[in-house]
Amino acid sequence: MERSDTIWRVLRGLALTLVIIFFLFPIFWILLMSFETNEQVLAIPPKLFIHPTLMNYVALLSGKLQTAAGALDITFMRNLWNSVLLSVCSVALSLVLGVPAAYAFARFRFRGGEDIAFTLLSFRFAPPLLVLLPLSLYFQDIGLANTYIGLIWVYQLICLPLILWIVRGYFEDASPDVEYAYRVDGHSWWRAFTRIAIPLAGPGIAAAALLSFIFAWNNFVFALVLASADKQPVTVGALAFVTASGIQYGQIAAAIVLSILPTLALALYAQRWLVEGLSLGAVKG
Amino acid sequence: MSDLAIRPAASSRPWLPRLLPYLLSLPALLVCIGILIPFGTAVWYSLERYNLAMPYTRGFIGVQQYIDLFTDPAFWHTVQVSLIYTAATVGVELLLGLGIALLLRERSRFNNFVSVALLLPLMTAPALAALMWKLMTNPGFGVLSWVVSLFGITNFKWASSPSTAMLTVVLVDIWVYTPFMIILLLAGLRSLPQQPFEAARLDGVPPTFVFWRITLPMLMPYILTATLFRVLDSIQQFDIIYAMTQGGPGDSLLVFQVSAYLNFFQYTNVGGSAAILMVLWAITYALSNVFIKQWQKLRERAHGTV
Amino acid sequence: MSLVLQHVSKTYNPRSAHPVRAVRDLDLDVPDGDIIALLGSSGCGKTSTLRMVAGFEDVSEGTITLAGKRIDRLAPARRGVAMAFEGYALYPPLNVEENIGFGLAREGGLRRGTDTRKRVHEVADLLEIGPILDRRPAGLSGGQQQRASLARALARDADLHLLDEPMGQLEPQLRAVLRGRVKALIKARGLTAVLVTHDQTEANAMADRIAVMEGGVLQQYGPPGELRDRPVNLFVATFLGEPPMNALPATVQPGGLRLEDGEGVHLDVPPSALPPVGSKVVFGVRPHRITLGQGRLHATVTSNQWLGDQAHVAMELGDRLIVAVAHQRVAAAVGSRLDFDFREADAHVFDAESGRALLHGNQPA
Amino acid sequence: MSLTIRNLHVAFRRNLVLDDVSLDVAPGETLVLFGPSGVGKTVLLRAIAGVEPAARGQVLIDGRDVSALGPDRRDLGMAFQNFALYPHLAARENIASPLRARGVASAEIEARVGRVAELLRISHVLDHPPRALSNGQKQRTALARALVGQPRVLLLDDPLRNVDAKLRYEMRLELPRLLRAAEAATIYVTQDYREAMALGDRIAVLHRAAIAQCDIPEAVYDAPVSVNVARLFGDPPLNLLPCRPVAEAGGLRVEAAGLRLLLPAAREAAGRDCLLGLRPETITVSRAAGGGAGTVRPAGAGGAGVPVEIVAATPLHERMVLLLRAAGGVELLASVLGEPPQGVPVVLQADEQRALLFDAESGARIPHVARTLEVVA
Repeated sequence: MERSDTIWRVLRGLALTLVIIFFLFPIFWILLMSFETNEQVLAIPPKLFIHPTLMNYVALLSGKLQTAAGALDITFMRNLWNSVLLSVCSVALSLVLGVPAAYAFARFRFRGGEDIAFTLLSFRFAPPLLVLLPLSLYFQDIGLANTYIGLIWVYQLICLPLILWIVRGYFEDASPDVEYAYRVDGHSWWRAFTRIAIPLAGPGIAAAALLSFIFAWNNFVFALVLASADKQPVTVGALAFVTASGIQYGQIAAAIVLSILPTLALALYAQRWLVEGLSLGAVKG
Repeated sequence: MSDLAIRPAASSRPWLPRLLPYLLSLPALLVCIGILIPFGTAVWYSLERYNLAMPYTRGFIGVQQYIDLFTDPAFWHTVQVSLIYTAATVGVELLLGLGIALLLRERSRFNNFVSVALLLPLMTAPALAALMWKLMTNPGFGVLSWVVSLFGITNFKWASSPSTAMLTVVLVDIWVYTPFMIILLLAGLRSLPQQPFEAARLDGVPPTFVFWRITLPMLMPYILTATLFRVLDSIQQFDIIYAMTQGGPGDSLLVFQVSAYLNFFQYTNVGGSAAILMVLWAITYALSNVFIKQWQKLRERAHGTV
Repeated sequence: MSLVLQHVSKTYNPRSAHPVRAVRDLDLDVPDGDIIALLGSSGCGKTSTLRMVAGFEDVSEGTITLAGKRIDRLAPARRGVAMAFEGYALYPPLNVEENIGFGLAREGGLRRGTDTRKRVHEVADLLEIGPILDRRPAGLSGGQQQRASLARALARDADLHLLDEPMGQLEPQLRAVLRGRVKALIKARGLTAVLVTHDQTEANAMADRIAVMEGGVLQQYGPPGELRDRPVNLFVATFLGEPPMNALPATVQPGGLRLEDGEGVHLDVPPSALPPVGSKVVFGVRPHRITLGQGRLHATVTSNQWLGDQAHVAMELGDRLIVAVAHQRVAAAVGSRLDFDFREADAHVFDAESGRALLHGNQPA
Repeated sequence: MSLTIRNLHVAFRRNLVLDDVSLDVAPGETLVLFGPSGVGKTVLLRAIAGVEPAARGQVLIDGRDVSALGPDRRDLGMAFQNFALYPHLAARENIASPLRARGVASAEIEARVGRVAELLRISHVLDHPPRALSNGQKQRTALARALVGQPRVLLLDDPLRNVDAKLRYEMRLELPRLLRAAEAATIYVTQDYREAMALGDRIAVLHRAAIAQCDIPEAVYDAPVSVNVARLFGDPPLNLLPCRPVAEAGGLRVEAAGLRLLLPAAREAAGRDCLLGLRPETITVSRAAGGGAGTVRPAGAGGAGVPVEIVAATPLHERMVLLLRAAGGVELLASVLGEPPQGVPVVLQADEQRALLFDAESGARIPHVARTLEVVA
């Protein structure tokens, strides 16, 4: 009994170690690469211990890419800024639109309510190109092509379903009695919504906002279709950057690190909320 | 009582309670209707002969587009590639995810650390993850190329060879999305009532019997939900494949959305592209219906109303 | 088989800043063939104790012995313990019959097949769940699930049966009947059982001995009658009994007590057992032991509630309430004066500070 | 300051939860709404409060129809079973909420919250958030919030459900005084029949979406309109024995479980399938005549003693509950004072005056011809 216990424990530890290596090694490797010079990158076999250099980051931040053919101007920092702007604004708009709607779906049974909720949710699962390709033609007609406003609008396709989905779950989980008590006390429904319902769903709203920020940040195809270089976020920008920079692998690695850093940092900072949000409120109980 | 129909009672403005839910959800709906219009357009395009390079040939051709599509071997190749990709990614992710979730089931400091670490790949943009793996599989200096060479396999071309391109993108997909499976199944496992398992421990029921007769049936709704969710995502995969190989080499990775994208931008065939996407939409719509029902059932279970 | 707990303690988060001491230095001796009840409010440590005996929690200190064999380090399956869980703990994918038979087939004396079936049906009939044997737990009411869970535990031939709130979800009528039947079954098969409950009615109805716990500490352990007539402290005295014992602050005077806040009512108490004159004590008398309508004392009626088979009368004695129970209607309007009395033998005196019992009736505690 | 409910209907997905409910509660009166769980008590309370939509019917407060008003404009106080305290506000702000909604000046809010907190003995925890309160304190805070606005109607939804037994008992004695002082028309929901009898000026028994009986506690207990109502009262609950009465001089002759009783019940029930309802406290158990000297025949007990076997004896509230088995395996519960005879043959007798007879098909009680309540002082 005790011996098989020990064997089981060792096997389990071994398996989990393999799991960690598989899932963390790529991130670790890119991080290492971003601190290497090109010569170190190209060394075979790869070295684990290197003399770190910041030159890749310096090049990126200064916007001057060092290539064999001389310095090259790049827009990577601009891409980074675009990502921040697009993600923050999209999430903010989604919260304003989505939280009241989520409340309506959670608290009221009304004619067509389930259908509307289903339609909004199903956006999450529709092929994005189906909408994006015609939209790319429309946007040129109505002057929204390659504008932040156009992009933020389309980004609602990512953020809004997520916020509706998660926040609705939180509203449904909260007992309506507390709001009823507040109404019976003599307060209007609007005050019950703003003073009671929203504060109580606070953690859910935060989780939904975080998650939709990350999804907006990580999105690739929307901007690929609808934005040109000066409005592109890092996901698309990085791909263009790879093509432009040729064999400057250290700098590519540094660009990738800078691009994934914000979401990874957020993930680590708010991991508990994220996990809850990711389970979509479906499995809490 | 919370499942009872609940409407605010009438007030001095009797129209308010009836309209309130609509007023609250209207802004969100309007924004989305703006997005629904292009959807209608896409349906129309799929019934048109429409090539941006030849605008003068534009015209309504009805279902001819679909007939052409279904008789085109290239389309069936796309279907095949998409299905292989979906089956491979979701299958491996499910098995791996279930196994790892079972390993992480106990709440301990180490297990919590592992679950947090597992969030990182999931939070990496898939397009960027593809770039990372592209660097790691670079034939010149890629660490994975070096690793396989240690096993005596030289000249392993990863994504650049039609024979291994699928394997490579599937690997990236697994790296990114297995954690999603793990997190969902882990949440499911941990939300299962503990007492039946305690009872089984007390009664000395063998572990394999417990797994097959108790754990797995109890977890099945969660497995179904997570699998459906991943199938819906995987069959529409674009980011990883496009960032890694743009559908190549050759036509080896032309899944639905990549195929439609290239049809639109490379061959400017708007109508054909729309038709491919309509087929994909029909599949996902049917699946998402099943998924949302399944998900609602799960929520009701969590609330104990079933 | 007999169960012995010696110096058992349970501390959660022992290394944190706020360790939780759920059970403290518990000694408990359950003789072979006895039914005992662990009684207390939620958080008193009774569930932790039960889980330590079953093996779901480690014992922080102390030892647990069952049938002469030390079990506190054994895996749950090797302890020879059966348990009915408060949350039923039925296996959702299996039907009721499979649930009951699941742990049974493994046991030595019974072989798969007819023996198991026979035992399952016997217990199922006793608990009136015969008709639902082929149904799955999800479709059953709480009461049916609870009986299925109880049946699963009772069907086993374990050395010890743990019953955690086994009848809380049953309809009152059925509960009253099943209490009697289950007790008769346990006695007939010579089983040893530990019943965990917060319901003193259930404890009184089923247990040979009751262990009252509070704050992780065993307060008193003895037969129901002893707990009722000779509670060791004020907690046990006011915890048991429905309605609870009247407890009135009093001061020791020469030859007796003077009730405080009242009208200075003097009670004769044998001086030998009392602390020095001037000491603060608590005087107690059970509501059922107060006779109404005549006597040395009188008070103003503040409520007179007839509950169908008994009357609860609350009276204001100074600014304290004293409650009496009668088994007939009491003709006394709210606001009227009512005479009452009690026998000296039914009076209790407790130390005001420690709550320790000093006197039960005429005898020192 | 009265509350009137007229013909209230509440439906949920075509299931009628409340079917034509009408009630009247006078100012200062406490009406207990009693029934098993899931019968719609809470729904009725919520419909009165206006947080649950009523399909049809009217709610009148002081004669004013408030059916069309939102819950914020009905002037009522409500305490919820799960307390429903605002978790992000301190107890003081929780209690102050109704006053804030009415725009009462801060100084007066301070004073009124202080007064009601004093009354409910929670002054010392006013600055604590709800999570730091014990269940008893939460319940008192919720009660304080309901009382502080001096509403005309008080709705209390099983407020003692989630507090421990001792506190529940104390509140049972305390509440009548509080409610009398509040002078509001009070509806009190509970599923504990003792609580209902202790607190109610009247009890409205809800059964199958409708009010089965609404009367003073004694009447509901001793003269229930139906077998369903009768079963809800009493611990242990009453014994029900199938029988077919025969008309005889002086009443109806009923035979069940070996008992032969002559009931003073209406004769039209003769020959029909009936249920004999015997409350456990009306059954006496004594030594059989041959079992030794001193056979006791309590007054009021009718019929010859029936030999029974005591299967189990369990104490309950200073009484003994006996599980008896009569001829033919019929099981009966008796609740007796004092220790039952042991080791000797025993017989049971039942009080004919307090025996109840129900029509087996409709469940309706067959009324007694004449009935006297003995009141003992």
